[in-house]
Order: sequence, then C-alpha cells, then structure tokens
Amino acid sequence: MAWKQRRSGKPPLEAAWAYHRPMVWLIGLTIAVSLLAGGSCAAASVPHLKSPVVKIDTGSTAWMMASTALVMFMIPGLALFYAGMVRKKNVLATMMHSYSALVLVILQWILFGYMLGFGTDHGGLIGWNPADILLIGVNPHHAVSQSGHYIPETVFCMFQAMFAMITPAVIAGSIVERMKFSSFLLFVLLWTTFVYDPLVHWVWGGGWLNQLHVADFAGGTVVEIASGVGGLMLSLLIGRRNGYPNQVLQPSSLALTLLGAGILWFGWYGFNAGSAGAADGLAGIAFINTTVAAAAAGFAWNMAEYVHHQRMSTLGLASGIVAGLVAITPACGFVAIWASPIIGILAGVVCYLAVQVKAKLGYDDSLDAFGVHGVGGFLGMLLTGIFAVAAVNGVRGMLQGNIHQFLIQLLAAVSTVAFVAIGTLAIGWIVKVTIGLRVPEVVEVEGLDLGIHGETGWDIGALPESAIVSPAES
Amino acid sequence: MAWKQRRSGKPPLEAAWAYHRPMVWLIGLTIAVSLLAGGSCAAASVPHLKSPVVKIDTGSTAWMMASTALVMFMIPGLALFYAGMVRKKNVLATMMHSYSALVLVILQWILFGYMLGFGTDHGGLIGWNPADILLIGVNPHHAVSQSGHYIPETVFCMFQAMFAMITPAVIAGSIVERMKFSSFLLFVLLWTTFVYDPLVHWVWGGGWLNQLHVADFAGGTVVEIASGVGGLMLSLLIGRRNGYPNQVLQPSSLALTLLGAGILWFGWYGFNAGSAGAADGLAGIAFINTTVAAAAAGFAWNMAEYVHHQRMSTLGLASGIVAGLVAITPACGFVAIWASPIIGILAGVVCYLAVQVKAKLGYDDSLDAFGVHGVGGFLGMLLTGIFAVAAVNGVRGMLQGNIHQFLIQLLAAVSTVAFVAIGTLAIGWIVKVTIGLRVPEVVEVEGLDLGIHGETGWDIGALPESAIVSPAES
Amino acid sequence: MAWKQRRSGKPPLEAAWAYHRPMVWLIGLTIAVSLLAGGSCAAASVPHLKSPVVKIDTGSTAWMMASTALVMFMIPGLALFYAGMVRKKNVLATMMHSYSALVLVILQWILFGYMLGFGTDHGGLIGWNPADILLIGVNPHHAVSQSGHYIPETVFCMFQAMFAMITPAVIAGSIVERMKFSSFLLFVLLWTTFVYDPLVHWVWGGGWLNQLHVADFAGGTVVEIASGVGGLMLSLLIGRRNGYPNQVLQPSSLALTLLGAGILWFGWYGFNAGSAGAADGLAGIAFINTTVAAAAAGFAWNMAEYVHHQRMSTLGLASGIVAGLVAITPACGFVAIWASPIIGILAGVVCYLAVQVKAKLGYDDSLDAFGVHGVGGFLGMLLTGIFAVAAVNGVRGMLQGNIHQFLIQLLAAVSTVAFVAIGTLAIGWIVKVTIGLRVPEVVEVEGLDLGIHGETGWDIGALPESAIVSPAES
Amino acid sequence: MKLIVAIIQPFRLEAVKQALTAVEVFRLTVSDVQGYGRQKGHTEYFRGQAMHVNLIRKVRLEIAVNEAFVQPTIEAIKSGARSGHGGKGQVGDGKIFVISLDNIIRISDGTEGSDAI
Amino acid sequence: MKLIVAIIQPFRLEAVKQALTAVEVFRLTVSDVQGYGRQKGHTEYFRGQAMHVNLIRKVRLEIAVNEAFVQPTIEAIKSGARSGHGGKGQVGDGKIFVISLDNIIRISDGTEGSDAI
Amino acid sequence: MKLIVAIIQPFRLEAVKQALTAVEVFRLTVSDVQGYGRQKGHTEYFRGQAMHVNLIRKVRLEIAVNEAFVQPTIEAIKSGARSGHGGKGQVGDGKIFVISLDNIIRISDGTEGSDAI
Ligand SMILES: Nc1ncnc2c1ncn2[C@@H]1O[C@H](COP(=O)(O)OP(=O)(O)O)[C@@H](O)[C@H]1O
Ligand SMILES: Nc1ncnc2c1ncn2[C@@H]1O[C@H](COP(=O)(O)OP(=O)(O)O)[C@@H](O)[C@H]1O
Ligand SMILES: Nc1ncnc2c1ncn2[C@@H]1O[C@H](COP(=O)(O)OP(=O)(O)O)[C@@H](O)[C@H]1O
Repeated sequence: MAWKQRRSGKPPLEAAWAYHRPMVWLIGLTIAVSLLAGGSCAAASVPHLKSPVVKIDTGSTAWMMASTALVMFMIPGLALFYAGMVRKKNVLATMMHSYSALVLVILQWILFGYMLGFGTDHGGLIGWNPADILLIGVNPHHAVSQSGHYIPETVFCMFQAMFAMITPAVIAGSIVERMKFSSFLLFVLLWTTFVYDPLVHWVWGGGWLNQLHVADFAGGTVVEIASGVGGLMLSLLIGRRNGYPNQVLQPSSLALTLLGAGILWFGWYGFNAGSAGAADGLAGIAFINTTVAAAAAGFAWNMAEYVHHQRMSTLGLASGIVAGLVAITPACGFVAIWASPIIGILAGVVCYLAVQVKAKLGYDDSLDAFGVHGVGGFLGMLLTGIFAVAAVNGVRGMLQGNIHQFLIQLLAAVSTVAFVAIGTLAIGWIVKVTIGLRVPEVVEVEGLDLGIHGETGWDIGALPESAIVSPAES
Repeated sequence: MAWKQRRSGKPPLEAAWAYHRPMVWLIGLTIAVSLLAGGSCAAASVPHLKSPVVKIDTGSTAWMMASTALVMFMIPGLALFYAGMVRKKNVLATMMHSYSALVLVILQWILFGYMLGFGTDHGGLIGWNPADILLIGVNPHHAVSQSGHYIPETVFCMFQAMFAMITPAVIAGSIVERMKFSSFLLFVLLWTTFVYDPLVHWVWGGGWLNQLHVADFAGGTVVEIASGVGGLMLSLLIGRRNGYPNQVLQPSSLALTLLGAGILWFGWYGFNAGSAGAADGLAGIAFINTTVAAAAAGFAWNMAEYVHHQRMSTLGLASGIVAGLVAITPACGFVAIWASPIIGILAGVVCYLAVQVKAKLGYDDSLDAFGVHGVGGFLGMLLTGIFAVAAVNGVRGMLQGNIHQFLIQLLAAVSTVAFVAIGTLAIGWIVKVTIGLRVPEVVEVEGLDLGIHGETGWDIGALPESAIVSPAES
Repeated sequence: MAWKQRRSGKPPLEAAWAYHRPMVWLIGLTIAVSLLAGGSCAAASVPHLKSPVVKIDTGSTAWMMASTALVMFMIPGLALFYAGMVRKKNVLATMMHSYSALVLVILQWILFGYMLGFGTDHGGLIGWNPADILLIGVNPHHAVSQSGHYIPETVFCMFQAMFAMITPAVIAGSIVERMKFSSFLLFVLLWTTFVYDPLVHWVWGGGWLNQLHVADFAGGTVVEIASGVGGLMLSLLIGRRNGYPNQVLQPSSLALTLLGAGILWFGWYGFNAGSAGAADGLAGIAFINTTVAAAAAGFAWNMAEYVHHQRMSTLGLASGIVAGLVAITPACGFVAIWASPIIGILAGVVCYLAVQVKAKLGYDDSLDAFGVHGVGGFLGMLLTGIFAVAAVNGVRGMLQGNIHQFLIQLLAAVSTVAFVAIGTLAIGWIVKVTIGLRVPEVVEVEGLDLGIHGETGWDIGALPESAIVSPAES
Repeated sequence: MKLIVAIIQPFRLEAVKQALTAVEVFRLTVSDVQGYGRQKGHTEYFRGQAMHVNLIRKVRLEIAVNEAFVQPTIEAIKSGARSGHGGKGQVGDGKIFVISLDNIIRISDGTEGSDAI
Repeated sequence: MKLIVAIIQPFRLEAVKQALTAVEVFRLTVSDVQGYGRQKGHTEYFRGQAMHVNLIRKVRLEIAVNEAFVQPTIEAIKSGARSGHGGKGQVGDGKIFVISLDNIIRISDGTEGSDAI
Repeated sequence: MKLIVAIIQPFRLEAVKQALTAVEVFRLTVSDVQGYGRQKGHTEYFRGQAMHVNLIRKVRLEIAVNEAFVQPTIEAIKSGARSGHGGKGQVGDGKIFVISLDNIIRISDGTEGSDAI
C-alpha cells in the first residue's frame, strides 16, 4: 500500500525559522542551511495550504506509535530467533547484528535515508530533497495521512525507519558465525542507502512501481524479498562456515529461538496492521489475516516435517510461523479472511521445501533468510495478485478476473530480485576487496563473541566466575 | 461482561457477492457455499440495517488491536513461565504446548469456533450460524460495540480468538513432562470445540449465564476456572510424572519463569483492560484494578511463604502475581479500586494454601494450573459477587445488598466446574483409549525434547558443538 | 512537563456515596472515613464543576494505557539487563529487586504515594489530601488532561505509579550481589515515600520546581538523577562486593542483558512518548527524539570503546542505548529532531567516561546506576536547557537566547542531587543501624539466590536434576 | 586405597547413590561427561536436516575407598546402574575403572592415607 | 610422575592457584564437579515444597607433577583451599588424591616423560 | 590395561575421534574442562574494564585400552590433536597422561578385566 504523504498544519515561515534558527546558529553554516531549510519549507508547504488546519486523529496516532514500537521490538525478537540457532560461541555477535542494524540505520534514516525514500520523486527512481537532511524539513506539526486519518509525520517517519532497519537485520541471518563486524556495519550502511532506499521509493515513495499500483501492503518486496535475496547473495560472496555442511552446527538454544519467534509474531502486528496507517477497518483485516496466516503456516510446516521424517519440531513450528508472517506481509491488506489460511499453508510448505533445497545445493545461507524471507516474500507477492479482492482495499486480483494485477506483482517481485541481487553483489564485492568480509579462521574457531567483541554470551554452567578472571589493568 | 455484537456498515448484497465470489470460484462448491454465504449475509444484516453507517472509533480500535496483540504475547510469556519450571530435558516440549495451542486454536476459531461461541444463540447453549464457517459472514467492514464505541468485527473476533487459545495453553501446565504431543493436539482440538466454545457462548455469547447477567469481566469462568479444572482432570487421567513426588524435579530456569511472569502481567493488560472493548473509563478502572491486585497478591504470596518457612522466593512472587491477575480477571471491570488489594491479598494467600494441598493429596498437577487458575478463578468469581459496585459498571454486589448477584456468580462458577470437569474427563478418556495420553517411559526418562521433537533446548555449557554431531544424511 | 490535573465528570455526591459505601460498611470505620471521603469529594469537585461533562479522548486513552503497560514492561527488561551482568549465583536475587520494587511501590502508591505526589499542594513541597488514601477520592469517572485531550484519572494514576516503581528498581543496580532482601524492601518503602514522592511533587505535582517551570519532560530529575544518585549513595553505605575490584566478576549472560536493553528501549516509548499525556504531535516528537538519541548514544559508546581499546562490545552498545534513553528523557518533548543525535552522542561519550571514573575511584556502583542514570540524567537536564525550542513545546532554551531556562534546569538538577543524596544517606543509614544492609559473607560467597531465596537461577548444563535433589519433607 | 571411577547412565545416579549408602559408602564426587561406546546415539533435526549425535550424556563417579570397600562398592554400582527390567543390564549402562591411589589427603585437617577417605 | 587430583571449594580456586604459582606449579586442568560428603547440602523451595539438595558444587583440579613437586603441590593446595578463619580448615574443604603416572606426552612436540610435565 | 587421559583443544575433538576410529579405538568418555598452561588466555571487557581470563576451554578424553592399544591410541591422539598447519603442533595443543588400571568392569553384563574394555 503506497503511503501518500500530505503535509499540513504547516506553520508560517517565521515559525519555521524560529524552529530552525538554533541549529543554524549552532553549526555555523548559517546561510547555506537557512536558505535550504527556509526555501524548501516554503516550497513544500504550498500544495498543502489547501488544508492548513488538519486535526490529528489520536486513535490512529496511538496505533501508529504502538506499531512503530512493536516493529522496533522485533529487533530483540529477531536477535533471539537467530542467536538461538547459532553455536554458543557466536551468540552475542549474532545478536549484535540485529542491534547494530537498528542503531546504524536509524541514524542513516534521519540523516538522508528518509529523504531518499520519501522525498520529492525524481524520475520514479529516487527521492531527493536536500532540505530534509537531518529531517530539517520535518516540522513536528506536520501531519500525513493514507486513508483520511491524519497522524504526525514524525510518527510516519519513525514507522518507516523501523522497516528500513529490520531489513538488513534479517540479511544477517545468512552470514552469521563468520562475518567481520566492521564489514557488516559498512555493508549495512551502503546497502540501506543504495538498495533499500531506492526500493522503498519505488514501491511506497511514489516511484515507478508505486505508479504502476503494485499491491504490497507491508513490504513483501521492500523488506522480505530484499532481505532474502540480499542474504543469499552475501552468503555466496562470503562462503560457507568452517565445517559446513560436513559438521552440523548445534544450535545453542532453541528455547530462545522460540521466544524470539513469539516476539516476532507480536511485533509483526505493528508491521502489518500498522501498515494501514490508521486504526481502522483495514488495520483490522490486516490484523486478522496476519494472525491466521501465521497459524496456518506454522501448522503446515510441522505437517511437512511430519510427512518428511515423522517429527514435529519446535524449530519447525517457529520457522513456519515466520514463513507465514512473511508471505502474508504483502497480502494482508488486500485479501479476504478466507484467503489467509491458504496463503499460510502454501507458505509453510513451500518455504519448508525451499530450505531443503539449500542442503542439496550446498550454499550456506546459514539461518535461511533466503529460504524463508526471499521465497516467502516472492510467494506472498504472487498470491496477493491472485487473491486480492476489491471489497477489502479496492484491488482486484486474478480470482476476480484481473490478470493485470498479477502481472504487476510478478514484475515487482522479479524487478526486486534483480535489483537487489545486483546491488548486493556490487556492495558486497566492494566491501570484500576493501576491508574484507570474513574473520580470520582462528576467530571463527574460537568464536566471534570472544574474537571480535571480547565477551562471552553465557557463563551459567561452568566454573566459579571469580576464579576464571583477574583484572588485566587497574 | 457480555459482548453485544452489532454488525453494521453492511455493504449491499452485491458487494458481499463480489467479496465472496473468488473463494466460491476457487473451491468449486459454487452453489452450496454461495447460497449459504449470500443468504446468511442478507439475513444477518437485517437487524442492523437500522444503523447502516457506523463510525469506527479509532481510539478504541487502537486499544483493542493493542490488547489482542498483548494477549497473543502472553503465549511466549506462558511458555517461559512454564518452561522455566520443568527440567531442562523438557523445556522445548513445554514451550511447544503453548505455541501449538495458539496455532491450532486460531485455525479452529476461524473455521467454526467463533461461530460456536458468538453465532446466533440456540437455546442459550451454543451459537450456530453455518454462514460464518471460515468467517465468511464476517465482512471486513462490520463493526461491533459493547459500550457505544465501535470497533471492526475482525478485531473483536481476534480478541476473542486469543482468549480461546490461551485457555488450553494454560491447561498444559498440569500435564507437562509426560504427555504425548499428538494427544495434546487432539485433546486441544476437542476440548476447545466441546468445552471452551459452549462455555464462552454461555457467558459472553448470549447463552444462559449471559442471560442471567453473570458478572465475569474478562474470563474468571471461561478462561480461569476452565483451564484450572481442565488441567486438574487431565492430570488425574494421565497420572503422575515418573519420580513424583519422591524425587523433586529441579526447575531448569527460574530466571525465565520470572521473565515469563513479567510478560504475563504485561499481556494481562490486554486481557483485562481490553475486555472493556473500548479505550474508555471502564478500561481505565480495569487497568488499575489489574495492576493493584497483581501487586497485592505477589506480596501476599511472599508473606505466606515467609510465615510458612521464612523465605520469600522469586517463584513465590511470580506465582502470587499470576494468582492475583487470575482472581481480578472476572472482577476488574466491576469493583472499586479499594477492593482490588483485598482481592489480591486473598488470592495470594488462598492460592498458596491450595498449592500446599496438592502435596498432601499427592496428585501431580505439575505446574499448578488448578491451584492457581482454578482456585484463583473461582475465588475471583465469588469476590466479584461481593465487591461489585454499581458506580463502576452498573452491577451491585453483596456489599451493596445484592445477594442475588452473589448467587449468580456462585452458580456460574459451580456450573463451570461441573461442565468442564465432565467434558474434560470425557474428552481425555476418549484420547486415552484411542491414541493414548502418555509417552513411553523411556521417552519420559530421556526427556520429551529429544524423544518427541528430536531437539535439545539448551546447549550452552557443554562440549564443543561441532564435535557432538555429524550430519546423518546428505 | 508538568501534569495539570483537571478532575471532571464528577458524579454528584450521592453517587460518590454509593460508590464508597460498601467499603465504609466493610472496614467499620464508618463515620471517620465517610466524612473524609464525602467531604473531600465534595471539596475536590468544586473547582471542576466548570467542566462537568468532559469527553474522554479514546485515542489518547489508548495510548496512555499502552504507555503505562510499556513502562511496567520495563521491569522484566531491567531485571534481565541487570541479571545478565551479575554472576550466575545472584541472578534471581537481582531480578527480584526489580519485581519486588514493582509490587511494593504499586501498593504504596495507591495507599498514599499518589496523594503525596499529586495531592493538593502544600507550600510547594508535598501533596496532601487525606481523602485520597487508597485512592478513595479517585472516582473512576474522573478525567485529567495535560493538553486538551482527556484521559481517565485511573490511567494517569497508574502511568505515574510506574514511574514511581521503576526508580528504586534502577537504584538496585548499585547494590546487587550483597544487599539483604528485607533491607531492600524497607529501603524502597522509605525511599519512595520520603524521597521520590516529594520529588515528583516538586517537579510535576505543582511543587516549587514545577512553579519555576522546570523543563523535565519524562523524568530527568525525578527518575534518572534520583535513581543514579540514590544508587551511588547506597553503594557507598553498603560497601564493595567481596573481591571487588581485585577479582573481576564475570557476567552470567550478556545475551540476556542485550535482550533486557531491547525491552527497555521498547518500554521507553511508553515512558517518553507517554509523557505527552496524549496521542498527539507532541507524543510524536518525543517518540522520534527518543529513537534517535538511543541510536546515537549506542553508536557513540561503541565508538568511545573503539578509541579506548579497539573493541566494540555488545554490552557497550546496550549501555550506550540506555545512556541515550536516559539523557533524552527530560529533553524529548522540548527539543527539535536535529538536537537528539547531538544529545545522544554526548550521552554515549560522557557516560562511557563516567563509568571509567568509577574504576579509578574504587567505589562499587556495581552496574553503574550512577554512571549511566545519574550522569546521563544530569546531562540531559542541562542539554534540555540548551536545546529547547519554542516551536516544539513552548519552552525556549539557551540556543534561543533564554539563559534563564538553563539556570532553572541547573537549579533543578543540583537540587535533586542534593535532596536525593541527603535523603538516601539518611534512609540508608537508618536501615543500616536497624536491620543492617548487607548479607553475611557466607551468603555472599554462596550466592544470594540460594542464601536468601533458597532457589537456583539456572540448572541447564549440569547433572541430571532428579539426582541432585530429594524432597526434604512430605 | 583405590579410586573407583564409574561412567553410568544419568538417570541411574539416584539408584547408585542409594546402593552405595547401603554399603556405607558415603562420599563421592560426580561430574557431567559424554560417552561414546557401543550404544548408538540419537538423531536431531534442524529445519529438516537430520544430524546424528553420537556422544551421549553420562555421569562420571569418582569414589576413593579402602581395599575392604572395593568389592562392595563395585557391586553396589553394578546393582544400581543396571537399567533393564528386573536388574538386567543394557548396552550403555557404563563401565567401572579401578585405579590405585598412592595417597589421600583430607584438606581440612591434613589427615593422610586410609584415614582420610 | 604423579597426577594430583584435588576436589576443592569453588571459591577457593583463586587462592589455590596463587599458592601453586608460589611453588612454581604453573600448569593445571580444572573442571566442574559436584560432591557428596560429610558436608550437609542445602534446602531449596518450590512453591512451598522444601527439597533437599545434597550434592554440592566443587571444583576438581588435575595437576601432573614430577616427584620433587608432589609435596610442595599438596602443601600449596592445602594452604589455599582451607576456608575457615585464620587458615583453619572446615568440613567440605575437600580431598587430594595422588595417582602414579606411567607416562606423560606433550602433544605439540611429542616430548615424553618428566620433561613433558 | 591403561587409562589414557588426554587434554586437547575443543575444536580438535572431531579429528581425534576420527584418528581413534582409524586405529579401532571405538570407546571413549569426554568432558569439559578448563586449562591453565603455557598458552596465554584472552582479554574480555566489561564496560571498558579489561579483564584477563587465564583459564582456557579444553576437552578431556578418557580412554581405557589394553596394552597393545596404548601406543596406537597415543599416536592417534597426537595426530588428531595438533592444530598447526601441516600437522605441526602449537602451544596449547595439550597433554596425554597414561595411568595403570587395576581392573575394568562392564556394568551391563559384569565382564571384568581386558575383555571389558
Ligand atoms: N574403553 C572405554 N574407555 C573410556 N570410556 C568408556 C570405555 N568403554 C565405555 N566407556 C564409557 O562408558 C559408556 C557406556 O559404555 P557402553 O556403551 O555401556 O559400553 P559397552 O559398549 O562396552 O557396552 C560409554 O558411553 C563411555 O562413556
Ligand atoms: N572418598 C571420597 N571419594 C570421592 N570424593 C570424595 C571423597 N571424600 C571427599 N570427596 C569429595 O570431596 C568433597 C569434600 O569432602 P569433605 O566433606 O570435605 O570430606 P570429609 O567428609 O572427609 O570432610 C566432597 O564433596 C567430595 O566431592
Ligand atoms: N602438568 C599438567 N597438569 C595438568 N594439566 C596440564 C599439565 N600440562 C598441561 N596441562 C593441560 O593441558 C593444556 C594444554 O597445555 P599446553 O599449554 O599445551 O602445555 P605446555 O605448556 O606444556 O605446552 C593446559 O591448558 C592444561 O589444561
């Protein structure tokens, strides 16, 4: 669903000036910045002067703040989900991927990421609006709306920031237990700027896919395909973990993985129902579809396992739930309730099969970012094109006779795959030839927690702590 | 508090048709289903044509979506609360109970559970409305209201779904460390259909207790007594754990139990304050009563322990908190603030004593679903009948001279105990004689994680992972 | 930001009577209490009769209930954050600090804490209003407002309760691994009554700092400086841990600390954006500023570490995030977006340096409540005085030429330091000379989990549980 | 003086301890180990990939005894550690190793030799 | 060549290590064990049910030394491991077992016998 | 009958197990230990405070063998446990201790002596 921003409640120029002057004063770039800021504020406000006084809808604002917080909370969820699956010596390094993506992309987003994604459109390819650097153009009294209910632009900007940061955090699942931390930071910064920001502009920021009316409610392309394909490419560039696949690498704590999956489900309500942009009936249907697809996919993955080797595993249930959440992400605000169990079941089974393929092909997409997010996201995009019904959100899918929409969905999914694959390979290659992607073998053997971060994730079963260590400096 | 549904904003028949046609087309049962769906939609919409245009209250919708997500989040909370108390070899199997109940009951609920609970009343006993199978009759634009603020029916349906799924998840606490997983799934499916769905209809869906105006704000009968008594009965049928009570079975991680209790408290705000159905003053009082009772009961349990054996334990605080939350569940929207510390203190002390009785009687309600939820829920129902004040929510309790209400509460509690006891024994017996309830002894000794699910919960203290395992197939 | 309460929607006296009579009847103090309650209700309602019918804003109520729940959820977050940093033998005792502070302060708050903080002002120093004991004067239909959007007073009261209880919970970080539990409970009760309650009255309840228009949006003084300085004083009184600083005391689980930091960030949205009192544009700006400062400070702490010893640690990222959240707490509703990365970076670097000082001076503020909360809160108060811009919330800071505000901020911060230091030393000294502050050495060596609570935090790596224990009584 | 080292099934520890108490052996040291022997391991699954775990959790006992107690101790361990029905042993029940001790010292009071057992 | 195995209180490990360093014993191997001896265990509670835990956490040291170092090593362990006030030992402080070694091999360079210690 | 106790680097365990299988040694017991030797430890950080961890994680193997197998077993361990490039050993690769066994008893069927290995 494209976000249509409408800035409103714009204060007169003098107020904008009062607001920005301290910073101007502060950074000494008085003239340049004030011109930019003043100019752009004036310019940006023109088309909205028609609605000078817009009432913020408190209910929708409450929901969107809650949703934004929920998406942020997916970071500890993802960190646990991933960390539980790696070996105990890499637990912290794996969690650190999620947390550092959060921190880094938030900073990039307010500096220029939001502007690239949602600034004035240039040729359907990218946003650009220098006055929005450091969100200077985002007056705290601006409001935006997608469906008639206005919320503060600050909230919209943060909601989108959370999408931007969770995407590279998901990618990390493909390269755990072997990537250098500094390289990860550099990769994230480049990738979010040159891959994510254009992509989000294409789909939701007024870019070419947005203009084609692609139906992607909460990020099947932008978040899911992008992270899955990005992860796959990066894992190909960085190579397999030492010992994979000859040794199987024992997960440190599936209990934490299960907790992580629960947190992800919880947070995904913000992700999906929050993508309605308001606390309305559309949010309600996104909510119910999300729930049902997650349940159906969890169940289906377990069933697939049962058919395959007569076990229903906890990791299988957790993985299936995530696969269902992924596949319903683009669809949840377009399809009827009865379609979501179908989407969920397909997601559970197809992603299970996709993960099995990895073992056959031998690449090491360690925690299956591609098998779950890439495949699930692609599937979800196509199923949206099939199951969308006009009664829900005005988009008719193939089952309502609209093959056109299906083709747009296919185009969007394929374009995303292509763009992300090329972009990720290019960025990954640059990082590889400059500072390198991979830790030295000795660090990989010792574990990244100790080798990179100088820390130990768990010390609860072993020798008395006071005996193990002595202060190294005073 | 009974939910009174008012469907509104019903689109004309043609729109309904457009909405449902794809599915009809899809599943091939064109004629049968379209008749049902079309017919029922027409029928169901008649009584509400009086209010054809209803404005959704975004604030209440925001709160109800947040509440629904919070109740869903109780599942990881409950999983941790329980898993921390079992031995390390059964951690995953215990968490799996919670997660699989969530997944399974969601699917049952949208298939026919919601219809059984909240469909058209038949004789005060059950709901029935074939057109609502797979929620086909739940148009995304329907709205329902309990107190004048309308929210989408999708949200109401999901809010209730979470209540349906958490109830069997609580039951699992009684039979951890020994029940077969397939039997658990079958039991949950039957129990939720034949015990929970009728019960929720009785109390909130327009059934006979509802007609008697029982005061059960958030599920003292439906959720708490039902899960407690269900758990007790199932534990009697399945028998004690190997070694109980001669060996005491060391909890794997009270740290996680404490975390789980914290998540439960957090999620219970959705449960209790969400039961107001709106973000209004009634939600506010449910919120404050919930907080105060939880605190008072946690404190009281610790005090009881202190009197008993001069220790205040962390598990005691966590258990007391849960006992207080249970007891205030039926009461929180009916009693004045000053009553909630009294209810909390009584809950903490009475549940502590109830748990001690178990040791005397020798049955193995392993994690005290009965001692905490059954006893606490029963107590809460009676105290609601005593402390309800008209100024809060129109219901006068015994202290306002209305003994009648107390008798209704007693009747409801006793009926719930009887119905659930009989229903659970019957269903449990059927499962026992068909596929059996219990794992083989060798699996119980080895642990259910490995024996049933083929997984290990924790591997963070032991030998190097890469040496322990080798891939079994390629 | 000062909360201005406006009670409204006051029911007539007869209704109040009907509401309170049962309790009166119950406790037997019929005459005394009924006079107090009746009288005060009548009195309290007078100034508000002007607005007899106030419409509750459901959106703001939804947000404030969500915010209150989020702040409550900071308790498990804080418990994990702290417990992960202590040795495995003290994990439960450390978590117990957080949970018991929650329980105890909630009870104190409804008994008289709320009255002391927000009751009728007496001389700018304390609130007092006997009729509010046990919240008897808080009619469930009262509403309060800070910015035109009304929310139920019950919700406001609980939102403030959460602030009251988290403050002593933070203090506990300074005295982990050695304080007696009974002494902790006594200390918390006295401290919250004699330090926190007056302080919150000064700053938000109409007291002298409130009258001076101090700008403290979400508790830089009340919560952060108070907990940091309180922690430092208590750690000085209780002395160092056995072995500190010669032995370094190995953290049991930084993985849980990282999870705790994630929960804290999530909960802090309730803390900061909830302090707007409504779901409006001000909440939006508090939300964005909170996010940006947390990210910037996490990044800055890591950078400081990198400069110091060429490592970026996970604990460093987590600590920096918390430092940023602390520093933005007073500022988030007053400063422009561009100021929050500056505040965050300063917080990350300054708190990192503050923590290093501890090692030099040799006191044992074990988990750096002072270094992070005390220093970060002080810094945040001053930076609020510098960066506040009128366009955000009407307060002009030094950069807008208003040195006066900076001086008020300085005065408030210094007064808080002084008042809390003296109050804490006095209360701590009283506890020390009466029941003592510290556990016996043998308990400290054995661990507080076993020694005080008779429990073990983790049992997941070791010998088979059934062999370790046998029931001690039957 | 002998040091008797036994590797047993974890869930037989309680029974072994009782059997030892019956022959008046009251002191022992136990630790977590993993064993690799005739007993086959088990299969775990990770997202559909089977992996064979061939080390099995065992408990290691260390008991220092005087000569007179060697045989009773061994018998007690054998009787307690057998996991089959009716006291029949099974593959995986473990091994007992007997090692000569040159000396034993009780730390608290410095007693040496057989008295220190 | 002797293998000295000592079971000590966990919180004495640091002191023992220092005492060993003082007598120039620089190499050792430690592990987690649980002990059962004269020392009584402790009581834990689970929702009001008391349970008696009779295995107590200990640390096991393994030190291979040449004959000349046997006595100094034993003395060092004794002095470091005593937990009472003023170096007085207490029940629970542990035991030392001395075992003869037939051979020692250093893996890295293949050195055998006393030189490999 | 000898008991061969080896302390090795954790990440060499798999290689050692394969080398042992090659010389037909199929039974062993492994446990977690921590070692202190020539190899230096590592530094961890806690909020900017460096702390030196001088105990390093190792794996302990216990293998009871008959005399004929002693030398092959030792060779197998040596070859599997060396961590340097081209089979060159490094400081930290560990030690092998050889202890005489008085007796071995298989618990399941009561077999004693060399047959019980
Ligand atoms: N020769 C040996 N050396 C070391 N440990 C042994 C030996 N034989 C058996 N064990 C230990 O005893 C455990 C049980 O062995 P088990 O399978 O019962 O032996 P067997 O194969 O002789 O029946 C093994 O897992 C291993 O830990
Ligand atoms: N005979 C023994 N065999 C094996 N371990 C022993 C023996 N005696 C003592 N230990 C170990 O030493 C620990 C401390 O023993 P302790 O209670 O000090 O011995 P004592 O009872 O002789 O004073 C015990 O917990 C146990 O682990
Ligand atoms: N004399 C010894 N006694 C006990 N354990 C030893 C001894 N020497 C070495 N070890 C164990 O072997 C491990 C590896 O030792 P290493 O550093 O390779 O020995 P070296 O210093 O002789 O090269 C040590 O960490 C320790 O656990």
